[in-house]
Amino acid sequence: MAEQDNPQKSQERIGVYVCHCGSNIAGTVDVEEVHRWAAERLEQDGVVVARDYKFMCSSLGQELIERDIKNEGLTRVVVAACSPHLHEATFREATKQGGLNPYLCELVSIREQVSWVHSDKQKATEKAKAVVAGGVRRVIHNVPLEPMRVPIHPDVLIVGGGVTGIQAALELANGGKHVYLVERDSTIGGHMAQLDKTFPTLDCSACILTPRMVSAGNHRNITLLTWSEVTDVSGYVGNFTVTIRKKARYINTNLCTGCGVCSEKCPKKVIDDNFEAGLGYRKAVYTSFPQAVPKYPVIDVENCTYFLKGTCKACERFCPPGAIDFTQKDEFITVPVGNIILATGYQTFDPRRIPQYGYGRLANVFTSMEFERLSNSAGPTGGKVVLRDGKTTPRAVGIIHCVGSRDRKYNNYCSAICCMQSLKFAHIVKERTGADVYEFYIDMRTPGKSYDEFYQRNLEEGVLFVRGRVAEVTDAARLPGEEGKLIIQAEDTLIGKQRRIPVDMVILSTALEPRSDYEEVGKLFGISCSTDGWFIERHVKLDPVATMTEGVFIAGCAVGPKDVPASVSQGSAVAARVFQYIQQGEIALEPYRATIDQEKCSGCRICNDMCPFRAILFHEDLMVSEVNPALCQGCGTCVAACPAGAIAGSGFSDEQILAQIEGLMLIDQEQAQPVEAGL
Amino acid sequence: MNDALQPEEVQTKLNFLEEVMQATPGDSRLEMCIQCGTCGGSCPSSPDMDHTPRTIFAMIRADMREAVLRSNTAWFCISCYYCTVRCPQEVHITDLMYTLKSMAVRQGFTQPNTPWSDWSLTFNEYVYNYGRAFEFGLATRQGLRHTSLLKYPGLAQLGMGMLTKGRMNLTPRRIEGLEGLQKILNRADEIEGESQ
Amino acid sequence: MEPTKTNSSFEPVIIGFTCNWCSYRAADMAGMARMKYPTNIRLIRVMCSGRMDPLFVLKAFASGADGVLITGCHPGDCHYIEQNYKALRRFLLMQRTLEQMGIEPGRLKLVWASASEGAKFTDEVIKIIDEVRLLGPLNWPAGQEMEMLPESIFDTEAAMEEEA
Amino acid sequence: MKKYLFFPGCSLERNARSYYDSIMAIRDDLDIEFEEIQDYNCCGATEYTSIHRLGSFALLGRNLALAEKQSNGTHTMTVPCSACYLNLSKTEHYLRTDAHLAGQVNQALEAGGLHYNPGMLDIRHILDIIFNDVGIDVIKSKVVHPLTGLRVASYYGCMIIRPDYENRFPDPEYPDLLEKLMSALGAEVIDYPLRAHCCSGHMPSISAPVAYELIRRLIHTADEYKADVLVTLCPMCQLNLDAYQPDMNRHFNTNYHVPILYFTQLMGLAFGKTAKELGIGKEFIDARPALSRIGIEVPPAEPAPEVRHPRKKEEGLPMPKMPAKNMSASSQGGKDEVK
Repeated sequence: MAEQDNPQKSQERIGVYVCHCGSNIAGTVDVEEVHRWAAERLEQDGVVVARDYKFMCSSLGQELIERDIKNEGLTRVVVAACSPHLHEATFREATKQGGLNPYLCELVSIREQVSWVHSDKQKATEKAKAVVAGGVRRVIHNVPLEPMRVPIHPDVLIVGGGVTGIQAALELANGGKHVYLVERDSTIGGHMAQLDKTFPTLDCSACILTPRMVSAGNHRNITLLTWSEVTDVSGYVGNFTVTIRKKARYINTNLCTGCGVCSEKCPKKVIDDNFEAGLGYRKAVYTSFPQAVPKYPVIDVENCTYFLKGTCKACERFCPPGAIDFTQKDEFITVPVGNIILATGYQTFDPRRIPQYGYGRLANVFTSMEFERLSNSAGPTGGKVVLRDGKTTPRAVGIIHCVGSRDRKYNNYCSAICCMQSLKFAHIVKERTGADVYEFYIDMRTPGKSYDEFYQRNLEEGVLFVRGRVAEVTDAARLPGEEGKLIIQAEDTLIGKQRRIPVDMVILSTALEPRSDYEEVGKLFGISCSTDGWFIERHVKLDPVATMTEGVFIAGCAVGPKDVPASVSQGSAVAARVFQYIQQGEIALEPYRATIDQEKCSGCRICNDMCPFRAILFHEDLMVSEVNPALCQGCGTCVAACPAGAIAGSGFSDEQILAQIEGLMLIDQEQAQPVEAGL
Repeated sequence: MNDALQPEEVQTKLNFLEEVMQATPGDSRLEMCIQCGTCGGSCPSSPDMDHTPRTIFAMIRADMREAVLRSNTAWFCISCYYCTVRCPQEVHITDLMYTLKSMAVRQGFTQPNTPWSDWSLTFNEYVYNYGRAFEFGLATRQGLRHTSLLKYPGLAQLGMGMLTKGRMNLTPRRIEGLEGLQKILNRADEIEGESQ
Repeated sequence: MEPTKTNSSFEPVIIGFTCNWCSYRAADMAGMARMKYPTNIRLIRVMCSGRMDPLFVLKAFASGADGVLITGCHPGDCHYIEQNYKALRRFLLMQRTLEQMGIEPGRLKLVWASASEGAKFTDEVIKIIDEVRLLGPLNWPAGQEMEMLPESIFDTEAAMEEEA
Repeated sequence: MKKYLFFPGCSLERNARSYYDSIMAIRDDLDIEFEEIQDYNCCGATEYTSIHRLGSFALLGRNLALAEKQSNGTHTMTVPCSACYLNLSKTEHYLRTDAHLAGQVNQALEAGGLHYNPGMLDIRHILDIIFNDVGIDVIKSKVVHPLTGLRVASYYGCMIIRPDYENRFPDPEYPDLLEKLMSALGAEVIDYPLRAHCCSGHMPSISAPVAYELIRRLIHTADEYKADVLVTLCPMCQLNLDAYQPDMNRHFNTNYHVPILYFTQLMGLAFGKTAKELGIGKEFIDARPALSRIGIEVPPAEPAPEVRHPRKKEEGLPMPKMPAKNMSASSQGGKDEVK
């Protein structure tokens, strides 16, 4: 019966290539059976070559296609492998190398949509056959297309002014490209500016970061937009239009000298939940820290007495250049950029979610970020490691790893930095207080240059390691020596016994988490996030800073937990990746566009209002509609809407899709009537 | 064909880990244990166990059936469920302890006359014979058999106190539908026997 | 135990349409996360759910499919601004038309799935397979020619205009 | 008047009679009505399931089937005993989520002419009903003798909040329902750190020394925090902490005296019921000396003064903020302060 649908043998000469992808596909799909079936069963459809190969995306795999086009005279190519989002470009290029128009190649997914989501090998093989048949039937109707070329705007938007964003900005700016560096906070620097030391070399974090911050702040190719947020993104790769909200600082930055008198005179003291991690205070008009870039303060309207009660204005009275401006309003600016880099970083896990660790209830339980500020010489205690009373030096300290990481109730993943961070804390506590330090870990993970050596150093320094995830921290003493202490209860798994270790201070090495607004950010920039909330790379290994959305790139902890060296590497990598685009000057876009056959057009104008890009215009004189290809984005809605069938959509034509549906159902007809099919 | 084990036989014979998991209701996730020790650290009676729960899970993986089923670990579980709610891998630890107890009894690994297995068996006997728990009978039988009243003289006093304060009955109460209950319990044991 | 009402050996075939930007990526995501669903569904990629022509649905049923799943970006998230709303309107009309033709509306479903919703995609695939399995095979004259269908079926756009 | 199915459990018949009596004494004030399950059987505590897996589900399945038969419009069954509560809700949970198990259990129930349709019943602890259905506002409005001056440690034990199959309680580690309830009665609430630790369960019968140590911890910390009384919501917790307290004292050569009452008994007192109708006096550790302070001579109710934050404000480093729904350390009595 299937034959009756296609009484004539197809004129095309089609090559079918089934990829094993190692065992990724071949483990679940009988690839040999698929190519054998395609050769026999789809011969009528024009299949003249059908092969399977270990890795079709390898150069040898690609050469296979090129060679067959030349030697076998193929006119169409179908590759059954991974998702088109991964390797469509690869196989089109191979097709082009073989001498065919690249759009005569069709990639159908039997990995993401077959082998990885199914486990029954026989059924998966049958489905793979259906998918291949769909591709073959479809490709017959493919027509040669030429990609559209659009120029790339050389300016770049970087969102996030942490160490990753700064690195990327400097790389691009030093290379002569103009960068808009947008930072939500009042200063750039990110989390790294809060840290005391960086492992494993123990360089002072501020000492290595602040020169970079200053360079970024002064660079003539960098437009620094702090206290600002991106509110809208439109356009596409090469031609984005970005709207940025510059929040009111209430400071005239043209006049402000950054002298700090306003903060000094401000009578309102506020707990600094942001930079000081809640462990110190700031004023209602403040700069987060002395080396902040830019140096301009901001007024916190939620706490400023003037904004709350209408009086005070102490800052205004004392400001030498008269830079305080209570009338300032948010300002919106729009900039054109060609590429966007998201380096929006992470937030730390809130350990109140694990009540048995007592954070917030037991005074001397600290988070890792609190300890960073506590040990920082510019922090609230001037770097003295003391208990929350502000004066007592602890004699015993327990450090708990994996707080909020590696736990199905919170985050499944390993936060990657906590082991090294905890070792750093242990070293600092030892060095500054001589206290006994206990590290409670599940597994010690120190892969990195000189990282394990740092572990060794801690061992030498007498840090006591207990392999066991802490069960609870309590102040309920029950044994001698526990009175007035915090007791850490855990199984020491290496001796198989429960232990209770009394300490004065507990530090929770809290997990790194995606920013709570990751979903909105992902939506705003049109990129996707993993179920955990990290942005997804185009390819996790081979293209780790690009995304599936052309022109939008990601780097640093927004992609997943990372330490400083890894973040900086990604900052450089993403800059190089963007450079490549800018230097090309233009980019090829998929030539998927709608066209109207004016002969068939009845002038009903239904399509006119369908198009959100206003790409369809109506010729009043001729009473027909026409598509402007420069504005058309290729969604195909008008194609489906045209009652006269006068609109054609290239790349996804009715013929292609209808043929693909037929192809997908071919195998069922065969099973229903195997004899009649007359194989 | 040689005498080597046939592949099907290899496949059908469950190892101890699989056997324990199969005998536990729902998905116990035992195979997911990462040996972190949260259970052993949280357990109120782990100091008195032969092995901490974490160790027991390692031993199950090592196929140490007899050592696992002879140990007192499961019997010392008080069902406080701290381990279950704290386990980062969401292993159903308390449920697994119930499984180990019943496996130990069924496979004959409990030493007779230990206070722990006797307690369960006596308790269940009353439930089966009366449909209700019977504190007086339980306490006296358990007390006579296992508790040195010389060592804990207060226990006798406690029993008297329970009686005088009217908090304990001298005779068990039998439910009206006992016959039906026994039929239900017998049938349940039969079904379980068939499926094993 | 009560015997099940349907023939348990019946395995429906579902044709799924996915949009290039969200739901196809959700399907990719499900694969990358190695989520599992039955093999009964076969997917076709279109650039946008707005591309969905009623013709495609009828073609799928006529070619032997027992169900059709249309998926797209969430309302408000459309890569093409608002075309998925058009898909929604078209879908509602198509369901009504199918019902008139004696096809259970449950055989055609519209589901939103963003690129990160591999799990949701998986759930929805499993759901429609189960639901269509309960409905049983669609006994449409096999290989029915499209030309035999009443002209009015394709006229959803005019109907949409009226509705709007 | 809201009606609930009521599953008392074996303990409430004798050993925890005062729990039963106090619940019945306050039900009119709370405007609730109970329909008691007839001829229920023992839930099997932690023992039946230790030996018989399917048998234990069938044992509980019988109770569920009886309750379903009696349901008559209401599908909420309230349970005062934590062990019964856990066992019944666990069984409901597994029967609802595991069709194979449900089939086997119903096969067994058939032998006794019974059948249970999983999902038919909502199993809820009495604390959940009082806190969520009745609500703090109603409770406050019924208080005629505020428990002003009585330092109360609230103790949950385990099985009500863990593993909490239906997610009815917000926190398996550090809940605060009882604290809110006690403070509504006018009592002085203690930030009792061991509120969710284990009472020793069946350990007194298996290994007395292990039990004594677990009981000691709880009593010791309650004593440290100068609790006048420790309230509980589970017959087993009450029994272990109360009846075994003298033995524990003898074992460790200590002299603790922490009376253990049911939270419903304190509610009854605040609602103006007599000690006798609430079953007060049946406890081993006499609660009367502590309660005499809030007897007839109780001074007229006045709002309790705010407890000062234990840390002096201006020195030292700020404490992390706690979300509003939880009680922060500052709102509850600490170890070192007695008003």
